[in-house]
Amino acid sequence: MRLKFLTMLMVAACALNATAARADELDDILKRKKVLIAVQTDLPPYDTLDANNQPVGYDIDVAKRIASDLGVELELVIVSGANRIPTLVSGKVDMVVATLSPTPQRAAVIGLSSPYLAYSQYVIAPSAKSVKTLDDLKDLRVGVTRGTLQDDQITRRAPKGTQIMRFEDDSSTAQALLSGQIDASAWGKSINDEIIKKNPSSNLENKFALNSLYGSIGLRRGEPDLMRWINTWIFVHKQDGWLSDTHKKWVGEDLPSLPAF
Amino acid sequence: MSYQLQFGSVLANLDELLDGAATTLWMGAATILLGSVLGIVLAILRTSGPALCRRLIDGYVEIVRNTPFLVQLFFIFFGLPSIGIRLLPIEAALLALVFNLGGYATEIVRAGIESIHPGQIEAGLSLGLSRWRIYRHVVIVPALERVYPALSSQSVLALLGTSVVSQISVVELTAVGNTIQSATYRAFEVYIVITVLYLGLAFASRGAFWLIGLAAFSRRRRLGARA
Amino acid sequence: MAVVRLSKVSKAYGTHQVLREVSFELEKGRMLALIGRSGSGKSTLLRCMNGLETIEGGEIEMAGHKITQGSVSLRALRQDVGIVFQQYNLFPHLTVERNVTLAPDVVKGMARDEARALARRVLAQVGLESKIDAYPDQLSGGQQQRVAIARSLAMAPKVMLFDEVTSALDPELTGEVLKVMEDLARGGMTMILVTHEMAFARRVADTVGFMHHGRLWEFGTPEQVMNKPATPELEGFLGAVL
Amino acid sequence: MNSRTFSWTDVLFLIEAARWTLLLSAIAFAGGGVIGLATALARTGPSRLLRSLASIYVEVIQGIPLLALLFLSYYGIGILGINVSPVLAASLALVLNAGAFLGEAWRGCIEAVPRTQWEASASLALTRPQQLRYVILPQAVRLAVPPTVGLMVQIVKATSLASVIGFVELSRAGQMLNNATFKPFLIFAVVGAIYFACCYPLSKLSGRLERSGNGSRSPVKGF
Repeated sequence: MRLKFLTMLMVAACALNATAARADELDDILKRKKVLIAVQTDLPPYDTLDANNQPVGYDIDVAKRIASDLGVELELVIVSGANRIPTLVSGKVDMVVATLSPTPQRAAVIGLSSPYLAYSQYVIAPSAKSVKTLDDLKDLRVGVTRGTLQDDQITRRAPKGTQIMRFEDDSSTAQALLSGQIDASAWGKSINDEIIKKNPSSNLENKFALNSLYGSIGLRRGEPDLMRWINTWIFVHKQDGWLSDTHKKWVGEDLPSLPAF
Repeated sequence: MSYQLQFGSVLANLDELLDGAATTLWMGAATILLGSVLGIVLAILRTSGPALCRRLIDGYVEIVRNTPFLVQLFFIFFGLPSIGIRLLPIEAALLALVFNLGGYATEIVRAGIESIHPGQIEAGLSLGLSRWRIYRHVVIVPALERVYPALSSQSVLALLGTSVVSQISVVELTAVGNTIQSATYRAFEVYIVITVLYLGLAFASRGAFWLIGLAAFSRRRRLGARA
Repeated sequence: MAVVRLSKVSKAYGTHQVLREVSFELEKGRMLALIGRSGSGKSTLLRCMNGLETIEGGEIEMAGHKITQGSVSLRALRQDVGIVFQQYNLFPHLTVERNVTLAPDVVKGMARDEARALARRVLAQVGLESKIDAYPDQLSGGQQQRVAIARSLAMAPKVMLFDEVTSALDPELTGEVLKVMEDLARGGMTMILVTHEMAFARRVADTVGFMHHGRLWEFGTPEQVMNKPATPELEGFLGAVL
Repeated sequence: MNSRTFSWTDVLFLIEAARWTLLLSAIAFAGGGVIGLATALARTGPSRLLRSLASIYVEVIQGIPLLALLFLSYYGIGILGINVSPVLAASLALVLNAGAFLGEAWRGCIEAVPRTQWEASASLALTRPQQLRYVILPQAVRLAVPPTVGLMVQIVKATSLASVIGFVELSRAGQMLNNATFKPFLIFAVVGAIYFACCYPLSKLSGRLERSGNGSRSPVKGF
């Protein structure tokens, strides 16, 4: 009993694996033979849990391929939409692969790679609600995940009178939508499709496209070597079709064409 | 990576933070008021109600005491709609908070009632007072006086516990902090400010409870001494 | 040779002066009984003598250890000066043996066997050898007080202080405790006791001190003090208690 | 991706996650116990400085919601340049929280040992550490058992908040499953039942110890 207890404490102690200020993160990753990548598990089909409750999806495949191309071990760190960036900034992971859309505000805080993902965000709401344009959101309860692009878009573009309700992670927002606690939300179309498919009884449907979005891989600022490596990696796998194949495998359609920064 | 603390962007949103603190405060006050009343009523039923009633109250208290508030909150907000009970976030939050504090308050007040010596009731009966009046003056009021410190420290915990309802989109202090954090990415600074505000609320409410206790019970003692 | 020496010992609680310049000396092997009304300062004086209370003026010397205002090294003093309390204050979680051997063990580092032999010896001295494995709450008040005396004896003190040690006992149990104390006095122990047992003080003590308003009002042999009180205060006190 | 239902595998997944809940509880209790003991000793000790520091610690921690403490710890340590996992951040916050509550409860237990026990042991020439070790603490421990077991229940429940910083314990696992299966009523009922199964025996034990008179009156604190 005592031994077991000590083991537990040691596990906790090992978690405090202080990494001192680094000169170059790419070297660090290669040296420690491990890359820490933050992913979400609550945005199917990009990221979710399989029947054995292991993280799977487009983002997870991307993370795995990055690790194998680096020739290092992969450690996935599960984050929520709201804490993706703080988790990265506070040094808990090397990068974030979690449908992170590039914005000027974000680019001021973290480094963003060229897009590795593109999708359209659609407003999702029950069929019974007539929602055709942004103006129809007036007086509706629209749920968003705090700090996500969804939050940004709805907050900036929805008409006055829209009741915006902010949740801490996408799973809470989705739960709220399915419980009827909110009238509408917005995610990538294939995410909406997934929610609709799993919950036929909720009578939800895609309403209208809110915007076209891209996804970037997020790094900490000031890591030029790692950024160059990631952009090279995206370029190579755009060319060889791996990204598109993987996208098709999870989302069921080809990856739209991706511009480079 | 060197990090410089920058409070400017956080303090620029001080108005919103104070609004959030106001919501936290009124939610806490409502919870404490309703939760205490619920606790007192259930404690009376628990000590002198019918057997079935006692059993139900025991079950309620055990559920509150042995499951986390977060799970109770999620169950009420996300779970209850599946059986047709749909509450607004603020309603679900208050229900969960009162449900939780009520359970603890029941237990605290019950312990207070049971600590009153039965001889007190007999003494009252011998004076020819009615049963309920005796119960009120000889049992309930002294019991409340006795458990007042425990009840007030539980209430302060309830006030702090309101932070958890940010998880179901109620816009109180923590939620405002989370929103500012997601806009400024100044997580550490935001939570330092939030923490200071909560500390202020906690100390202020402790002070308030102390003053209320002084006013309510010292006056009673003086009257009692005169009678 | 005086083994206890007090000179001008003073103490106050706030503005209330509890001890006013108390001075006396006591030879080795003597028994001093302090008498007086409650609140006259006799218990406080006794507690000052092993550092449980601080003094604000004067000096106390006990078995060669000096106590002055603000003195701190009490451990050496306490090894030579034992005290027995009104409420026994045994350690309820320890057996009688452990109560007795705790201090010899942890303070003096005595070996286990030696400590057990010591426990037997001092318990025999108070007539409780058979209770060596009992816990305090299994004993009567008188027995507990005798264990407390044995506990104090185990440190081989040069002076023992007794603070109203029979006041908490039923009358039928005081006798057994007083007898133990009488035996100790015969054995040559220097003792100072605060007591209300006037008959015992008169019969066994060789010195009596009368405390009044924080002053050592009268001091002398029992005959002098108790038979021929020099002051109306002592006369009044004796008239009230005898 | 096929549509998923809630199955026995998922119950197992929750139970698996509950092991993290228990591990986190154990860490919080062990760490909190060390800090709590130090706090209780400092608050009952002779040093005015330590007494003040310890009471400031208790007052401050008891005035901060655990949720805010978790966020501070999670984002705070990371910024200091140390790479913290959620388990470490959660452990730190929970240890600090548990330390304050345990320290406060244990201070009460130490103070409940009669003053005369200090005097009796002092007059036998024991040093302060000796007094604590042989006389005071053994008696305080008996008084401390029921409230300590009661606080263990609070600690187990408090670990649920570690879910908000992304630590996958029981509550977080419930949310994750919910997102994959969308059965909130059932899942939160099962999650609640697992917590109940962990906590109820402890609550009962605490109550029984208290009634058997083997201890002081314990506060029912918790949230």
